[in-house]
Amino acid sequence: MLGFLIGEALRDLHRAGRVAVAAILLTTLSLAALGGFWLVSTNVGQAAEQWRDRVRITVFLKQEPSAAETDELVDRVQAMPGVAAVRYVSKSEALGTLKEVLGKDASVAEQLPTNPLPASLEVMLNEAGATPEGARGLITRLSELPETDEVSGGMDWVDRLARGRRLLDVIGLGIGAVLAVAAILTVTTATTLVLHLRRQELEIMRLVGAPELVVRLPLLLQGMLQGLLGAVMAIWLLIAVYALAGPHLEPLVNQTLGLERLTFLKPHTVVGLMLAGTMLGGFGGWLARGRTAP
Amino acid sequence: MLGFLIGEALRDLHRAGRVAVAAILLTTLSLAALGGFWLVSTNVGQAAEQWRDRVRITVFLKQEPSAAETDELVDRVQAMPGVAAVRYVSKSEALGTLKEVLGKDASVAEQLPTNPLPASLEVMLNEAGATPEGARGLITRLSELPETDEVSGGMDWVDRLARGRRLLDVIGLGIGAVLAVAAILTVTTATTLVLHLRRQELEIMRLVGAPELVVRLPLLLQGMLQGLLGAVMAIWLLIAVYALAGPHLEPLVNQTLGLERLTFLKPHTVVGLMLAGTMLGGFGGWLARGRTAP
Amino acid sequence: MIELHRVWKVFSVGPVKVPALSDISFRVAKGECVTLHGASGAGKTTLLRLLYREELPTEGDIEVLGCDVPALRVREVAALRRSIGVVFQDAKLLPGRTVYENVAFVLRVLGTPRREITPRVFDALRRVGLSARAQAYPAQLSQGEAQRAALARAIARKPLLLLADEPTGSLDESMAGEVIDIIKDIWARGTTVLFATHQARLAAALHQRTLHLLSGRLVKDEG
Amino acid sequence: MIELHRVWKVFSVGPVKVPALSDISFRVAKGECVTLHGASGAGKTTLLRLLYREELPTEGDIEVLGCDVPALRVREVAALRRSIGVVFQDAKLLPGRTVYENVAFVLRVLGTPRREITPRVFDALRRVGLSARAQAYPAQLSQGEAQRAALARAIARKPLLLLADEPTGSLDESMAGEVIDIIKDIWARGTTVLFATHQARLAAALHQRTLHLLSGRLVKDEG
Ligand SMILES: Nc1ncnc2c1ncn2[C@@H]1O[C@H](COP(=O)(O)OP(=O)(O)OP(=O)(O)O)[C@@H](O)[C@H]1O
Ligand SMILES: Nc1ncnc2c1ncn2[C@@H]1O[C@H](COP(=O)(O)OP(=O)(O)OP(=O)(O)O)[C@@H](O)[C@H]1O
Ligand SMILES: [Mg+2]
Ligand SMILES: [Mg+2]
Repeated sequence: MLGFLIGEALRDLHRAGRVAVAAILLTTLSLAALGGFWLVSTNVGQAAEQWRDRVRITVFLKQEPSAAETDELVDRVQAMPGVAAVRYVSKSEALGTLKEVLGKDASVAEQLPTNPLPASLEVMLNEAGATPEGARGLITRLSELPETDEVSGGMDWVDRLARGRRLLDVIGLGIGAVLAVAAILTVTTATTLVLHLRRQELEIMRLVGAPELVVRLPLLLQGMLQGLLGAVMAIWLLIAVYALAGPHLEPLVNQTLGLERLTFLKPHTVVGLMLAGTMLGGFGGWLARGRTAP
Repeated sequence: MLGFLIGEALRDLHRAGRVAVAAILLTTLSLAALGGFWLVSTNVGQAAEQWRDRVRITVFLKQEPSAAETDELVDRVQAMPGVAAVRYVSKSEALGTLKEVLGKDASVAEQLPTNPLPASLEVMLNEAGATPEGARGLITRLSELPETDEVSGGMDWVDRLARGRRLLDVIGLGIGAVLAVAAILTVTTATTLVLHLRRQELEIMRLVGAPELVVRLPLLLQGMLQGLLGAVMAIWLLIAVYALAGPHLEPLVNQTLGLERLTFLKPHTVVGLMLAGTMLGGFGGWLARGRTAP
Repeated sequence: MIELHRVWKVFSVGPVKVPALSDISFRVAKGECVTLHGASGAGKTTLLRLLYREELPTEGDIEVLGCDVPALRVREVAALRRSIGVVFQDAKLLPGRTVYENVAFVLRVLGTPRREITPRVFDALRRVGLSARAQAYPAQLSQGEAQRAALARAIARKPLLLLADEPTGSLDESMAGEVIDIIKDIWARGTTVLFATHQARLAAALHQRTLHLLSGRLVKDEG
Repeated sequence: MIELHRVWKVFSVGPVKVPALSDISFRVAKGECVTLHGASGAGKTTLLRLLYREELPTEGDIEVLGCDVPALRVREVAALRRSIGVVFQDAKLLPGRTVYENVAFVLRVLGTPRREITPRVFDALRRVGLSARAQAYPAQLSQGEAQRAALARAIARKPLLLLADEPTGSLDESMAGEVIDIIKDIWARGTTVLFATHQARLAAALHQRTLHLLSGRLVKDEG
C-alpha cells in the first residue's frame, strides 16, 4: 500500500511536469535565500563578537604605580562586573606603541626629552559589560578609583554595537519571516496546482469511499518530497555560491566587518534546513488538501 | 470586445482566488527583492564613489620648496593623468595635523625641539587614477619626480576598491539573475494554474473557432495585471521598509560603508520596476499559453 | 437493503426552488433487481445520489445497508461507499489513465491485495467486452465504450449493492441488451441492483420490479 | 457542402491499430438533412471530428464549406469552425458558468454585438425548453438538460452547418422527439444538418437521407 501511495506521489510530481520543476526551483530559491541569510547572520554575529573583543576602555593613571601596586590594582579592576580582562600598560610601553603607530614619523618620538605619556589600564569587556548600561556602570566605577586620572573610550563603541545588534535582530526577523512566507506560498501554490490536476482522481477516491489516509497521504508525501528536493538543491546552491564567492568575499568582509574567516553553515543547520524544507512542503500539501475537502 | 476580454482576465484572477493572491504575493516578494537589491547596490555604488574620493597618495618631498616652486610643482603633478586634485602640505601643517591626531597625547609634539616632519603633496585620484593600472602608473611617475623623497599609500586602497567593485558586479549579476528567474517562475506557475482552471474554456474557444486574439489576450492581460499588482505592492513594501528601517540603518551604513545618507530608488527606477513587473507578468501569461497550444 | 421513507429533495437555484424528489417511499430487499424508470429530469440521478450520500435529503429517512444514511459521519460515509458500486451517468473515467488503470486504481485505493488486481480487472473488462481496449485512454474510447469501462470499474469491486445510472444511455440496442445481460449476471451472483434508465423497453426487458418516476414523484411500483 | 473521398482514419493505441473509419466517400449538398446511424464504436464521432478538423484523416480528401479541410492552416481552421455549430456528445458545458452564460460565452467569443446576445440566447433556450433553467449551473442540470443546453449553444450561433453528435443520447423518447423537431426546425430555416445517432427509430423519424456506418464502413446510403 505504501508503495502505491509513494508511486502516486511521484506520478503527481511527474504529471505536474514543468510546473513541478518550477515549484521545486522556487522552493529552492526561497530556502537558499533563507539559508544564505542564516549564513550572513552567523557571520555577522561572529563579527559582532569580535568587535566586542576589540572594545577597550582605557584608564589613564595619575602616576606610574609600583609592581605590587599594579598587581593589586589589576586585581581590583578585574573583580568589577563587566570586565573580561585587564592589561597594565606602562609609560614606556605606551611610548613604544606610539612609535609603532607613528611609523614613518617615529623620529618625532625619538627626539623627545622625557616620556610624556601616562601609564594606563586597558580594560576589555565581557558580554555583560558590552551592553550600554553595563559599560556606563563600569566607566563610573573606574572613574571613582583613586588612582584614575581619566577614563576614555568604550562607550560609543558599545552603543554602536548595541544599535547594530538590535538592527540585525529586526532585519533578521523581518527577512526570515518574509522568506518563510514565500516558501510556504510557493509550496502551497504548487500543491494546489497538483491538486487541480488530481481533482478528478480525488473525486473518484471520495466517491468509492477511499480511506482518508489514502486520499491525503500522496499529497502530503508529494509536498514533502518537493520540499526536501528544494532543500537539498538549496544547500547545493549555497555550497556552490560559497565555494565560488567565498574566497572573493573574504577580503571585503575582512575590511568592512573585520572578520578573518567566513564560516559555512554547521552540519546541524544543514540538517535543519532539510527538515524545514520537508516539513514546509508537507505543510503545504496538507494545507492544499484542506482547501478542497468536501 | 476589449471590455469582455478584460472582464475575462479579472474573472480568471478571481476564480484562481487564494492561488492568485499567493502568486501576486510571490511576485511582490520577487520584485521587492529585486528592487531592494537595486537599492542596496545604488547605495553601495555611491559608497564606492566616496571611497574613491578618500583615497590619497602622499608624496613626501626631500625638502620644503619655496612658494614659487610649490605652485610650479603642484601644476606639474596636477597635469599628470589620473590626478583629480593636488594639495600641498607644508612642514608646519603636517605637525598641526599630527597634534590633532594625537589628541590627548599632543603634549608629545609640543615637547619637540625641531619639526621632524617633511613637507608633502596630497594627490587625490580621478576615475582613471583609481584603477589598479592607473594608480600604479601615477605612483611610478610621482616617484620619478626629482623633488620626491618617497611615495606612500594609495595602492592597497585602489586594489581593494577594484576587487570590491568586481565582486559587487558579480554578486549583483548573480542575485539579479536569480531573482528575475524567480519572478518569471512565479508568474508562469501562477498563469499555468489559471490555465488549468480555464482549460475547458480554452477548449471550447478553440472548438468554436474563436480568433487567436480572444484566446490569448485574457491570459496576457491577466499575467500583466498580476505582474503590475505585484510590482505596485513591491514598491509599497520597499517604501515601507525604507521608511521604517532607513533611519536605523543610516548610522550602521555610515560606520561600515562611510555613506552619510541612504538614497531611495529614483522615480524612473520605480517606473522601470512597474514596467518590468507588467512585462514579466505578460511574458509569463504568453508563455503559459504557448504550452497548451494544440 | 434500501429503505426510503417520505423523502423530499428540493434544490434552490437562486430564488427558484426545484423539487427534484417529492415524498418518495419505497423499500428494496436484499437480492432484488429493481429498475428505476423516468424521463429526463425525473429525478433518477438525484435519487441514486441520495443513496450513496452525495446529496442529503431535504426531508425524510434513508436507510442503506443498515446505515441511517443522512446521519453518517465522514468516516462512516467512506465505509458505506466501499460496499456500493456506482456506475455514474457521466462515466467519470480518469483521463490520465488507461482503461486498465482506471479499473485497477479503484481496487488499489480500496486496498485490494496486489496479486488479485490484474485477474479481477481483466475479468471485469472481459464481461463488458473491453479486454481488447485495456490499454486505451478514455479520450480514445467512443462514448459507449467509456460507459462500459465505467461499468467494469463498478463490478470489479464485487459490491453488495450496484447502482447503475443509465449505463446504456450511449449504447445502441444490441449493446444495451448485452449490458442488461451483464447486470442480470451480476444480480444472479448475489448483488442487489438498482438500475436507472429512461428507456421503457429496457425497464421491461429485465422482467423485474420497476419503479416509475414522474417529475420527482413515484407514480408506479410494478412487478 | 460536405464531400468525403476515400477517407480512412486509423488510430494507433500503442502497437494496436484501430481502424475507426475505412474508405468512406459521400457527399452532402447544401440544405440537406442527413442522419448518420451506427452502433456504439461505429465511428460516428470520429467522422464528425474530421469535418471540423479536430482530427486529421489518415488518408483521403475532405471538403467542407468549400475548404480543403486537412490542408487548412491554424487561422483558417478557426474561420471554418465559426461557420459550423457542433453539439458535442459529451455536451462540454463550462462548469463555472450558468446555462445562460454558457450560451452567451460562445456568442461573445465570436464577437456578436452586445445587444444581440441576450435575445439570441433566450430564443435558443426557449427552443430547447430550458428558459426556466437559464440561471442553473451545469452541475445542477440532469444529463438530458445538459444535452439540450449544448444544443442551444450550437444553434444560437445560427451556423451554416450543424453537426449534432447524439444530442438525444440521454433523453427519453418524448423528449428525443422534441429535439428531432428542433433539428427539423433549424434545417427548415436553411441550415445544413448532419445528425449522428445510434437509435434506428430516430434515424427513421426524420424521414430524410440516412448514412449507415458499421464498424467504420459506410454500408448503406438510403433515402
Ligand atoms: N445540484 C442541483 N441543483 C439544482 N437542481 C438540480 C441539481 N441536481 C439536479 N437538479 C434538478 O433536479 C431535477 C432532477 O435531476 P436528475 O439529474 O435527478 O434527473 P434525471 O432523472 O437523472 O435526468 P436524466 O435522465 O436527464 O439524467 C432536474 O430538473 C435537475 O435540473
Ligand atoms: N483518439 C482515439 N484513439 C484511439 N482510438 C479511438 C480514438 N477515438 C476513437 N477511437 C476508437 O475508434 C472507434 C470509433 O469511435 P467513435 O467515437 O467514432 O465511435 P462512435 O460511433 O461515436 O460510438 P458511440 O456511439 O459509442 O459514441 C472506437 O472503437 C474507438 O475506441
Ligand atoms: Mg440522470
Ligand atoms: Mg460517439
